[in-house]
Amino acid sequence: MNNKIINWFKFASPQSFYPLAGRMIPWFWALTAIFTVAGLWISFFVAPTDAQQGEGYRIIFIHVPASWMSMFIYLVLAFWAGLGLALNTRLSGMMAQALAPTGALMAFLSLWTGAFWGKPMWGTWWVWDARLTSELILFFLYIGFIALQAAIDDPRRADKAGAILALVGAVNIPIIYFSVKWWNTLHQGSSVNLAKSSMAQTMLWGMLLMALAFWMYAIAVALTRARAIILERERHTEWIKEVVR
Amino acid sequence: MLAIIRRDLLIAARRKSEVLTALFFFVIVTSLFPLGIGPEPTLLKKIAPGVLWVAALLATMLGLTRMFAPDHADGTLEQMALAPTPFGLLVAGKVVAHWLVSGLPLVLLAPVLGIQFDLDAGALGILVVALLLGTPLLSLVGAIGAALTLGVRGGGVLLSLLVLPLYVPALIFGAGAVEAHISGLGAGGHLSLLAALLALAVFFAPWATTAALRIALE
Amino acid sequence: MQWNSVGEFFAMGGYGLYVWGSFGVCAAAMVIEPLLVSKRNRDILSSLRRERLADEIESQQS
Amino acid sequence: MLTATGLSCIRGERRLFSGIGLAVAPGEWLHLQGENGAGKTSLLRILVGLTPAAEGEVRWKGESIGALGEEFRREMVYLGHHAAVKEDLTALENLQISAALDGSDLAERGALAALFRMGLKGREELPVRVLSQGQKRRVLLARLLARKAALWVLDEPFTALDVKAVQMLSGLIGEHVAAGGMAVLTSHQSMPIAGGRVLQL
Repeated sequence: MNNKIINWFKFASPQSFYPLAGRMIPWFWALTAIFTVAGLWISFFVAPTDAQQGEGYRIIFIHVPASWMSMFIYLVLAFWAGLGLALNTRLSGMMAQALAPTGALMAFLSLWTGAFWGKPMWGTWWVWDARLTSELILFFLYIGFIALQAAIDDPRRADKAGAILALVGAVNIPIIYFSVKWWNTLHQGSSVNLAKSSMAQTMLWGMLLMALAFWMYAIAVALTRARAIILERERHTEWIKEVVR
Repeated sequence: MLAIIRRDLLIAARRKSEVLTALFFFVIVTSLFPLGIGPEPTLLKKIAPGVLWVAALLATMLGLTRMFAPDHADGTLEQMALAPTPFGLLVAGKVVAHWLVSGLPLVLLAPVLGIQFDLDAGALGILVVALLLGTPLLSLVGAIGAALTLGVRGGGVLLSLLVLPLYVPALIFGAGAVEAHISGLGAGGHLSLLAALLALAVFFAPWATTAALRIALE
Repeated sequence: MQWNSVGEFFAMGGYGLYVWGSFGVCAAAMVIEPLLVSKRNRDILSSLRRERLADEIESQQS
Repeated sequence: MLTATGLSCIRGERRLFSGIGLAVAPGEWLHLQGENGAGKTSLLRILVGLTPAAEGEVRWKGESIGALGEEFRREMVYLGHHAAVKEDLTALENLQISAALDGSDLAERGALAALFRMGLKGREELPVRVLSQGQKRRVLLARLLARKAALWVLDEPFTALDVKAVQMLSGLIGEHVAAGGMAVLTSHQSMPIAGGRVLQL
């Protein structure tokens, strides 16, 4: 048992994580490529034309995975942040920092594809739909996190402050989502239920494969960024000098 | 805790201009809307809750930057962190003082401004209750942001970026309560949700604020 | 297979702008982000190498 | 008894110091010396528990100060670089309020006595804003008299003080140490107070 804990802490040190991440990254890129090809194949060639939305619905194959990932990444980020506060490990803060831009990108893609889907379906680029609005606020939360970390010079302080913000945000996301949903139903807005149109089995497969592709992509990018952050922050330590050798 | 409330109120009383600025901001912003939109009473009545709430939200934001910054600058905050009294209590006291200085006046002033928008007595009553529940929530959540941005480059702008998204639920339920009353749906649901959020914030916000302040003092 | 020609595929049943607008931006973002990240990685690595080189030169001179 | 072992401090990417150990027993005081930027203030802030040490531990009467929390803070006074007074309040209000924040009730009589001893007679009703730097410093130092604490941690206590005030303050520290108190302070001056030891950073 004791041995196990030591092992965990060993991998939680930037020094041993750096080469480990380096070995894992190509695999995640390979998985990303495989899932992307399979997902795109299903999205464009296997999935049939939708009865109501024609070919326009195919945006779902990236819109939904992007939305899922944007929320999932925030949860992972908050998890790392909480771990960093509780155990005071250096790696946690670096991971949280590495995930944030990718999460923000996912939120942005979700908004962008949502707008491009909304225009032909609802006739307008933007509706104050509960999901889109919450996604927008999630995007703001990401931006706030990145801005706060960028504004603090001392990396350890930046990590801790960011961690508190991430945790506060994680508590708030469900509250924000339900309040926006409540507000939306009250206003009888154009809450078009997207998922309701009888989802074919193939569509579900396509979405799942694309979600896996996004997932692998996010891991690969976040690990690469984490490696860069490790190098930047630990540049004065001895082991880094060995790495460059 | 009472001591810190008394202290902050005393300081606010010696610096009346800061308190009054936020209040006048509230008055002016709400008065600008009819000028920008037109004097159509039904339209004004419809937008009144939203306008009053957004203005109240921005007015509390004005005071947030000065919640901890002066104490941080003159070193009294670090004395508080080292006092034998639990730091969390002192922080909670500061939040209460902030609300008394910048939240409560808004609550008292709101009905007067509501009349500008042709709200009836019932709606004004709901507005006051909603603000009474909502403004402490704004102070509590805002305190977290104020603590996180303490001594940070460009703290003021950053503060609004961090805090405003977190204000969304308060805005929705607060303005929604008045709207629901006007449209005859009853404001009970909104108000009780607002109260639930307030209870949650009372529980968690001082903790998060204290943790953030300790980081800022390191 | 529901596409009879390449043109039909790109037209997306009249939704071409929206479908390709979404997929295109998504693909562009997912190409640019890794490029930016690996540039960041290369930058810090080359700066570290330079630092090392400077150290070596210094130690040779002394 | 304040002890510290193996303290190190990292600021940004720079390691200020490492492996610092110290011990202060009742009736002793410690004079921290070092160049500008050597980390004197950082060490004091670690000792009082404001900054967590990167490595090492600080103990008070054998227990870690983190675990003791308020119990430790009750027996300790820290006066830092800052004036730590509110400009808009009077000297008397400042002293009484800081006592109230510490959870003790300071009667007007005691507060006035402390201010008078600090040479602030006739200034107690003025807002601190109009006082000079040295006088502000004295308002802060009056806390040492107003609050009974076993350990005094003072960061550059003599800055902005005139010759008379420096003498009075070193006399005060001497009395405190002679009565079995402890003190840790940084200063660029050397002081003839009994029971002192020097730690060079």
